[in-house]
Amino acid sequence: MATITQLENGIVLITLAGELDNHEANQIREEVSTAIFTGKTRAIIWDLYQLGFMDSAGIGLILGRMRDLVPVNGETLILNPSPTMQKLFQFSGLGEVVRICTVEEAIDEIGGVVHEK
Amino acid sequence: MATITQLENGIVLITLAGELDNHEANQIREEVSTAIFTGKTRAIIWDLYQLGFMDSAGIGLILGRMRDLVPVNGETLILNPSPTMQKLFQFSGLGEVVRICTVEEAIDEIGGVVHEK
Amino acid sequence: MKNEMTLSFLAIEQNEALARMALTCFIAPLDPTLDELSEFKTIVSEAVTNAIIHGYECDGKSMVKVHATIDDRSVKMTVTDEGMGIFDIEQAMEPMFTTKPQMERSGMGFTIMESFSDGIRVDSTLGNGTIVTFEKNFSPVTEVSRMR
Amino acid sequence: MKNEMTLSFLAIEQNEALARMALTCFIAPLDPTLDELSEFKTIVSEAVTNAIIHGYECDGKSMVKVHATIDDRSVKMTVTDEGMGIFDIEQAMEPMFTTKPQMERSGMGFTIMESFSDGIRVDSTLGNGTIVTFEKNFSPVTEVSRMR
Ligand SMILES: Nc1ncnc2c1ncn2[C@@H]1O[C@H](COP(=O)(O)OP(=O)(O)O)[C@@H](O)[C@H]1O
Ligand SMILES: Nc1ncnc2c1ncn2[C@@H]1O[C@H](COP(=O)(O)OP(=O)(O)O)[C@@H](O)[C@H]1O
Repeated sequence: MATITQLENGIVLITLAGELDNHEANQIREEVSTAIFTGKTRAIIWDLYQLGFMDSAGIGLILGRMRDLVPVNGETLILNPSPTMQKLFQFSGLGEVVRICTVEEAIDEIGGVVHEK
Repeated sequence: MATITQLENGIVLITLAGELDNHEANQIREEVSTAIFTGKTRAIIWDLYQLGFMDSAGIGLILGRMRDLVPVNGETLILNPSPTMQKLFQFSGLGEVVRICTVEEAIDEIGGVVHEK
Repeated sequence: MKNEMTLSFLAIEQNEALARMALTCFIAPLDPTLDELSEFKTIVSEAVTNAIIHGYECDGKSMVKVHATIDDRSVKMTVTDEGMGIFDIEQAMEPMFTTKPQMERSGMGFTIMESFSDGIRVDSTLGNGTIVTFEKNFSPVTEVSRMR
Repeated sequence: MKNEMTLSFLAIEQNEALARMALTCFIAPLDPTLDELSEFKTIVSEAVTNAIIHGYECDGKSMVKVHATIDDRSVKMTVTDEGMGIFDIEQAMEPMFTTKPQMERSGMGFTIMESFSDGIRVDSTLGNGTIVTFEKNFSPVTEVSRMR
């Protein structure tokens, strides 16, 4: 399950929950893509804190969205993966965009405005 | 999993959790039996509130313990089964000892002393 | 929807939980009600336990087989063992009849399987094994009847 | 302990979760650490997904087969399809290599399977199918390393 939130400054927050396998990736791909092409997205934050499982289909989904952002030179941050997911990101060369931090800290890093809820 | 508590007045409280199938019944039978033969048990309260699943092995376990109490003319109450478990008790002629109530109310019915925790 | 699976496993008691889990997961896409789900789980548990403890007497080397299909909102399932078979099927299906009272079996297995399914059929040959076939129909999904 | 199971299911994507669940439940008695469990689950997921989407192209009528055994604290598993087979196994196992980039496959499946297992072997014949065999050893149970 993906919960997509459009934040200020062209930042899209995607909060994943449940199990992200090939089946699930194919279920949510369109929704995620559409959200990114709506408005001027310049950064995506993936929050995996509530995600129970992910396999290489998740890598494919995230890499695909990074490609979507190439034309605008957009940024991607991946927050709070489990130790096993973290290994998948390492293997795939995504280790550098992984952060163990809050969404607010990630927004701060990207250079957006943090709004109080 | 069975948590066994010796209450006052010869009442034994057995709180079940998890899944009570044939395998689990065989795992806990001895412990439950031993508890009943320790001290002068005159009544057993089975609390199923936290039990996620039960099949006919649970019926066998409870009927077996009712037999243990026959010599002392002991009482049995079964508390808070799920709707599906309740059907199993109906089928097996145990409908009359099923109660939807708190442990305190059950103790009261049996005629024990309710102690504040 | 249509789906099909077969699960085989060694005749040991630990695998009762495996069978319940796998079959529960198999029918999950039908979005059953809580009661339908627990009734189905109970059927699986009774049939699989019988194959393990009666069919094979927990020999730990023979295999129990569960085959299941989903056709729209109807699930068909067969539980097969190649174990000792049933002497008298009619008698075996009577409530309270059991050949293992010393193991505290209640003899309610078949009664429960009959009550919780929409059709059960038992084929058995002494010395050759037993096949129990079920059908269970799941109610149509409506907004109010589901937990989601 | 010793145990054995076989699970077969239709080549549809929904069954990826079924396979993970069944195999997770199968190894649960080994009391694996959280990391061991999620690595094992990932291996299962990668191999089964490959059989469904590459082997059979999700045809919804062929069967994927998973066979697993437990011997003490070692699990052996084979995932078999009788689908299209792999053209060049060595190339297929390279990180980032995929024949389905249009489906956003990352080409990391085999790399992950290799990293998370203690031995993998791939047998494949074009037009005849693929058998992937794994071994994974689970650490001895110690008081401190478990969540219970
Ligand atoms: N798969 C089987 N193989 C051999 N005998 C069986 C099998 N299933 C059931 N039976 C016989 O039928 C009897 C009744 O079964 P059941 O109603 O499930 O009650 P229980 O399992 O409590 O004995 C069993 O005691 C056994 O003798
Ligand atoms: N069971 C299979 N049947 C046919 N081809 C396969 C199978 N498994 C893997 N392959 C081939 O190997 C390639 C690499 O597999 P993998 O590393 O898992 O990456 P991905 O699944 O992301 O493509 C696949 O793209 C496919 O061409």
